[in-house]
Amino acid sequence: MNITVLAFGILSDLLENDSIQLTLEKQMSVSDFKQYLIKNFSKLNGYSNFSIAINEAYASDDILLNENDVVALIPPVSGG
Amino acid sequence: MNITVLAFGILSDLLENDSIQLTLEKQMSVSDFKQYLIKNFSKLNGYSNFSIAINEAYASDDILLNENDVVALIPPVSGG
Amino acid sequence: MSDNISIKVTSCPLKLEDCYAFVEDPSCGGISVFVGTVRNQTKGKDVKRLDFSAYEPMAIKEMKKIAEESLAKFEISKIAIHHAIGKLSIKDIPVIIAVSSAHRKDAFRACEYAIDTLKETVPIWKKEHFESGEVWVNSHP
Amino acid sequence: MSDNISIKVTSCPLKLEDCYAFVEDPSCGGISVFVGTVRNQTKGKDVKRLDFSAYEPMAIKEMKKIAEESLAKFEISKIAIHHAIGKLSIKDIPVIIAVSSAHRKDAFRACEYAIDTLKETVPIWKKEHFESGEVWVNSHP
Repeated sequence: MNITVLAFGILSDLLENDSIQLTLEKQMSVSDFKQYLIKNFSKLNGYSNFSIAINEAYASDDILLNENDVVALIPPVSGG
Repeated sequence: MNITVLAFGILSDLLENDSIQLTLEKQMSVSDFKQYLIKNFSKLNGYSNFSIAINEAYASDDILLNENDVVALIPPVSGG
Repeated sequence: MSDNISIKVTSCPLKLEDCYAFVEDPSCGGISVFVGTVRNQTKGKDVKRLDFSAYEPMAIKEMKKIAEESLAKFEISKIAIHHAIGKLSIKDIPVIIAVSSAHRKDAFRACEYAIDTLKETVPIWKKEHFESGEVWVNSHP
Repeated sequence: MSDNISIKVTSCPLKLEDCYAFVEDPSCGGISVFVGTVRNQTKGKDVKRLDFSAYEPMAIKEMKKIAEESLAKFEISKIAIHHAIGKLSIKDIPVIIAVSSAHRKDAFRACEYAIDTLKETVPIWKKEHFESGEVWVNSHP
């Protein structure tokens, strides 16, 4: 299953990347995917304080990722 | 005792005057003065819904008027 | 007048940018502005124009008092309170209040306090002109 | 975009007069404006400049959602929410929210609701640059 991962704020600094193409071996929920990232991307250095948006909308933990989703990693926002 | 009376808003329309010189026979409190005005100025037509300011500051009912005071008749304000 | 208070009663059009420029400050994170505008209707009747008159020296004193109370009650940096007098048309601006503060809650609270208090205490009167005549607002005999 | 909502995310300087002009309306008696400005200090440290970045298409969607919720929750006429991105210096303006309404209480409530919600939900991030380095605000590992 192919997805595009977008990283913002501190997460793009940690990952040294704004956008990553990923192939997942199985379908995952949002919360599974967060665990997967933290386990597989050592550059995250255990940083887990972020939300997930799928296709430009916040996604709760139980939502499932789908083929071709654009999955954004959203650290705490600080606009305004 | 001589005072200057200033009238504003609806009161200047009713009195057909912005400013009146008055000579009072005795010293009066603010509340006595309001009664005096309503009794003696038939043009007020019984309009009693106003406050009094003495020398540019709101004055409560028990304050006494003094010689040469500038006494303003302040109907309900409607600025803003 | 102190450095952090700007008070004005004027027959010239009020300028939003003047109030903003007065209150902006490098130590401020937020500015709350209230702009009063002339509505085209009052209780369903079409308003043609308004006429504001003031007991000007006392109005300035009362506006200054509101500014000082706002500075004392809230953690704010600067406050501007400007009021127009004379004839105003629809969409014209009778009043502008601008408040700056390090944190936004205080700016909002102070701005609302200032306009609420101005409408209760400052000796300024509004006459509404309708097709059918004119009325002093709030002055029912 | 509906006629009563103006949303903007831009790398150009924000203009107070644009937001004001969008929300002003003959049926309105009051306009509440919040202007965020860049402070020269954060927790006692001197800020040199800020850098704002956004997930732009989602930020616009979230800002639009805030505007629609504000129109639903409060008796307001129009709302503008503009946010700047890119490098900003002290006194520059990251955000302007303007709200018009027939009666002022709703304008104040809606304006404050909009800025509070923007700071919680809109995907925009602020990096503060100090003499000693830089920090992503709110992002403590």
